[in-house]
Amino acid sequence: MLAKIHITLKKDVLDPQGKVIANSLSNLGFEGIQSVRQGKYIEIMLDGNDKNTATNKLNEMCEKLLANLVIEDYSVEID
Amino acid sequence: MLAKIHITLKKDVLDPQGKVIANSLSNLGFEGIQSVRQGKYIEIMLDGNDKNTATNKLNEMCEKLLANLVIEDYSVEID
Amino acid sequence: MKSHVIVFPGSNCDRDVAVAIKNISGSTPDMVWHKNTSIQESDLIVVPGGFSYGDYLRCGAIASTSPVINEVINKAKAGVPVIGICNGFQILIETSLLDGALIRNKTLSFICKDVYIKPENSSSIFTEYNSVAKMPIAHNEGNYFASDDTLKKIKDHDQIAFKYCDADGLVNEESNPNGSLDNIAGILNDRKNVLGLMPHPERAAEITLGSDQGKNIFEGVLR
Amino acid sequence: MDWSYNIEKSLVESHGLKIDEFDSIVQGLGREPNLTELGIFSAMWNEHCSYKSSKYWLKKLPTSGDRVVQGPGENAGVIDIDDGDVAVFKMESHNHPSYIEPYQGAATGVGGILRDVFTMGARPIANLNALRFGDSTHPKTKHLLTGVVEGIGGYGNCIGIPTVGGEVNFHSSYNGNILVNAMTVGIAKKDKIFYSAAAGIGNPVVYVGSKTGRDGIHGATMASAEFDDDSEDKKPTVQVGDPFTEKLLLEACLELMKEKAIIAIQDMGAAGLTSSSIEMASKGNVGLEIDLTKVPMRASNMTAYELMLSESQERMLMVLEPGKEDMARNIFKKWDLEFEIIGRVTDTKNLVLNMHGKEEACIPINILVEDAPEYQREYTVRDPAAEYHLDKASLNNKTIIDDLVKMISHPNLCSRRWIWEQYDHMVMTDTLVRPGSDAAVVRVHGTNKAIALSTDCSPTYCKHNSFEGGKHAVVETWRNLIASGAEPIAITDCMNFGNPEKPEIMGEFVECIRGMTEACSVLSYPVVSGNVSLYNETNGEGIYPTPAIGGVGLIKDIKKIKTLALKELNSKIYTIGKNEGHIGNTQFLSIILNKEIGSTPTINLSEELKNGRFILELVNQDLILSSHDIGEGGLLVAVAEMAMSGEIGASINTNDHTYFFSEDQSRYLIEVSPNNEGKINQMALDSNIAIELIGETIKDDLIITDIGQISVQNLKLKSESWFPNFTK
Ligand SMILES: Nc1ncnc2c1ncn2[C@@H]1O[C@H](COP(=O)(O)OP(=O)(O)O)[C@@H](O)[C@H]1O
Ligand SMILES: [Mg+2]
Repeated sequence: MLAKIHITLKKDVLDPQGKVIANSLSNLGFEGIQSVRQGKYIEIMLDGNDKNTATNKLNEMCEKLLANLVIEDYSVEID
Repeated sequence: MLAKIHITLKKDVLDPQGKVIANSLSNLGFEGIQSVRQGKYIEIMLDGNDKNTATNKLNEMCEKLLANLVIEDYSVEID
Repeated sequence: MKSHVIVFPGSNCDRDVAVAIKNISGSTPDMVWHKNTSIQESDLIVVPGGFSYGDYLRCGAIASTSPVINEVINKAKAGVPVIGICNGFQILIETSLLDGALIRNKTLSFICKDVYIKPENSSSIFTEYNSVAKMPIAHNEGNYFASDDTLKKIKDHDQIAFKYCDADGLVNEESNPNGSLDNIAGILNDRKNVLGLMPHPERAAEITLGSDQGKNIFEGVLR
Repeated sequence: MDWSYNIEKSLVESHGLKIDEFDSIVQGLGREPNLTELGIFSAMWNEHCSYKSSKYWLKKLPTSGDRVVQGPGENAGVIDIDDGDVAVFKMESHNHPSYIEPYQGAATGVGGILRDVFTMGARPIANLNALRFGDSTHPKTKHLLTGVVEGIGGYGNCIGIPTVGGEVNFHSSYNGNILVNAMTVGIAKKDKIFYSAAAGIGNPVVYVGSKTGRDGIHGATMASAEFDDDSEDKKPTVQVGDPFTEKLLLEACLELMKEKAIIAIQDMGAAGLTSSSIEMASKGNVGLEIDLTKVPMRASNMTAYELMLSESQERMLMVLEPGKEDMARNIFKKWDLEFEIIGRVTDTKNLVLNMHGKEEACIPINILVEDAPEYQREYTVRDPAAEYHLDKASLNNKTIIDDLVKMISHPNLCSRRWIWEQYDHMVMTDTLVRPGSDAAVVRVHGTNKAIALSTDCSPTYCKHNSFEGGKHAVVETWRNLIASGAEPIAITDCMNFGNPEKPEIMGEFVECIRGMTEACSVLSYPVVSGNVSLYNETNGEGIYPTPAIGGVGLIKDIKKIKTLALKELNSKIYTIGKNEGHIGNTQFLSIILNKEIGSTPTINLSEELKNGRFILELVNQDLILSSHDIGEGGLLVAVAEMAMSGEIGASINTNDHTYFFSEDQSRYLIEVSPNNEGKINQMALDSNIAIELIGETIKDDLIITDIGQISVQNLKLKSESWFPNFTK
């Protein structure tokens, strides 16, 4: 099973990277960019095929290790 | 328009982060993890509402800046 | 003897390398702001270390789109010696002047310490005066990676400039600080006038700092 | 008592204000404050900004001296280091934020202290840190340690200022309250120092740096509150550090400082725009009028309250010479930074805030500052712990080598290499002595002089005798500077304590200050800056008293630098200072016998001064090869450190546990080449200095006659493996 995890910064948290990327995209001549936010994308290949169990397990992984819940949100999806 | 960009390491490129995450997950007692790959997830808020033009523009952003095509693949999607 | 040091927002070894060049060659390099689009006649262009644009997105990626970069590429193609040190190496990689990629250290941590490197290629102006040399590294992303094809190409063309080794010059797993493929610490372009390396020769250019063996990398150009 | 105000009582309480404090706000204003004003009072009157519990005592510290250019009261202290150069330095805590989010908490701690230093016109040249974590067996310790170290490195490495030293301890008293203290040292010209007093009625007030978001609103209030079990759920918006922007801000500020344009400058630290604007106005005895609509904002619909209390990082406030606005704007634009004129200096002595044409606040500055509460809190002083004597019969000399190995492998004494290798400690190419010696030594760029830096404190010493512990913290830095060949000049401090409303905790504070005062006076080693962090408690459990000290010394000629590494074979090793066998409250007891017991060693300050001066005299006459102070762990640990650092062995005369592991004070080890022995012994005799030959240097092994031996390589392996193994 392939699990796809998105980790993004919470809404009001500063994203220094996003800010710099937005600036350099405009410097490169791209117009109409309102904002850029950078997050992480993690793919995990898992044994088994029970999506429910896997989802629980993946949520737990996010809480325990993958996401920093003080500043980040996460979402889990399984192909 | 909200554009979502995924940047992932090409298949044969080493991913030290993914490897360490996989190890730490097993150390935490999670079983059945075959592999972990870490990539980037970028959200760009764009003016306008023409998806086609936007997609072209976003592809160009990826080629020019957001992805390093020597080691990374990218995909673009618009909500 | 005229040299140039490129300065990006976030460069932080620009002064260090300028001081080293001044001490070695006697003449002070010109500092070139990244927004400049031309560089005067030059005997050496240095892309210094640091954290250009905070290393955000990917180390070196944003700097590699700076206005000055086209001029660096032009000069490099015209045969002017160019050295990229640490973040400068990452930038040159992002411009495609040099092959391969620099990914996260296998330890996943920043590493600042002395290492030993030895020249692999002996014919380039950067490597001709070198033997095993002690100098510091200080980076997060110095793990050199290249596809099999690319690796074969740089080997076939004698483009590996330096490899990490131990004090006796032995290249082995223990002396590889960051997981680099084949212990690669620095590479050259095909023409051998562009060098990128992760170790900081400018931090080893004065015996008071612990080593002056970094000077040798500049000798061939600055002499 | 009845609540007779219109404003909700709970609102006042949730702003950390006591009822009598609120009464005096109402009295001062002649009315009830609105929400924005309440927020401002709350920020200004909390412990972190007002020093209300500590001010009275801090005034007792010696703060003047021949070389003091600026003592406490400005953003950082300033000392004269000759030739028109000054060193500018300060230490600051970021304890609570680092506990909640170790990476960002530590990173923004570094960012904050850097701004304190470059605000004054100095280019930062070195960072240090003083860290305390809970017991290594506590489940959070590993996460906090790795996060904090990564955060400090993440910020310092990126901005390109070397992190050259620090200290770290583990003790269960920090299980719920870690300490992250960061110190920055910068260099400026004596006639180009910038201060924070606003002046010139009508002059523009300018905001520069990053935009303001909803980061860390109420951070300062949080920093003054005890934790309880829900603190982690409260999760205020944590500040995220942006070292790249700070680098731009540093370069832009230094560039503007070359012009005659800045009248006053103040970084926005704790309580952001509130404390910076009020401090500038108060120091200049003027008023400020600010149009909050002009403040560059990152988030939409921000309120006056949020704008005033946001702790977004990488921002500064300045008062400019009129007419210099455009020139200044161009500099900040060049560096891609925000630049806005947000207000002007007024003669009203009020802080007036407008937004969208509406007055959001009007507060007389003096009510906020001079009328801020100040307490002489009750305190009780505990009796110092009683002496402890070893039962010598129970110890066998044959275990001394094993005990040494256990000690140098213990988290509190082992090598910190794992930490400092994550810090760029060499950037700027002036680090002459890297981490791992007694003090770090950083050259003043382009000269042959250098400054030596060390941070220290022994919390167990402070806990069991706060007076001697306070003395010790100061003296330990002094000794480290001396051992490096530096003339100690001045210190900064970071006073980390528990809840000052508890008389025993307040007593610890008072006694530490008293000890520091005595040490600083006798050693002519004044305090020029500092910081206080109180309420470091979780569920009523306070930390050990931790007055972290950062010492700065001057080395006039870099040829005189000394390190602790053994240098040559066949040289002699001597101790300087009396070996009296004080074993109470030592690392030996705690690590080997698992006992925290006994009295803190006492320091005879005149002895201290005499021995230190003697070492400096030996250094000046080029009579010694290396030197090291004998600190925690005692003599044998100190010898082992010299051996490991120099990768040279030593053969030491036999003796017992008490001799090898006691922590008598005012002692040093020196390595001497045989042809200087006679001279040194004579000098010691003449100056009445205790000196004792204890052994000599040899190849490869550390040998204790008749007791045993171990190879230096093996010692090193043991000493360097604890951190990597623990954090794996
Ligand atoms: N947190 C830290 N960051 C950087 N260097 C550190 C840190 N902790 C300790 N060090 C370095 O390790 C060495 C030993 O520290 P310490 O045991 O406190 O020395 P001492 O007992 O002589 O004061 C010093 O060089 C010190 O600067
Ligand atoms: Mg010491």
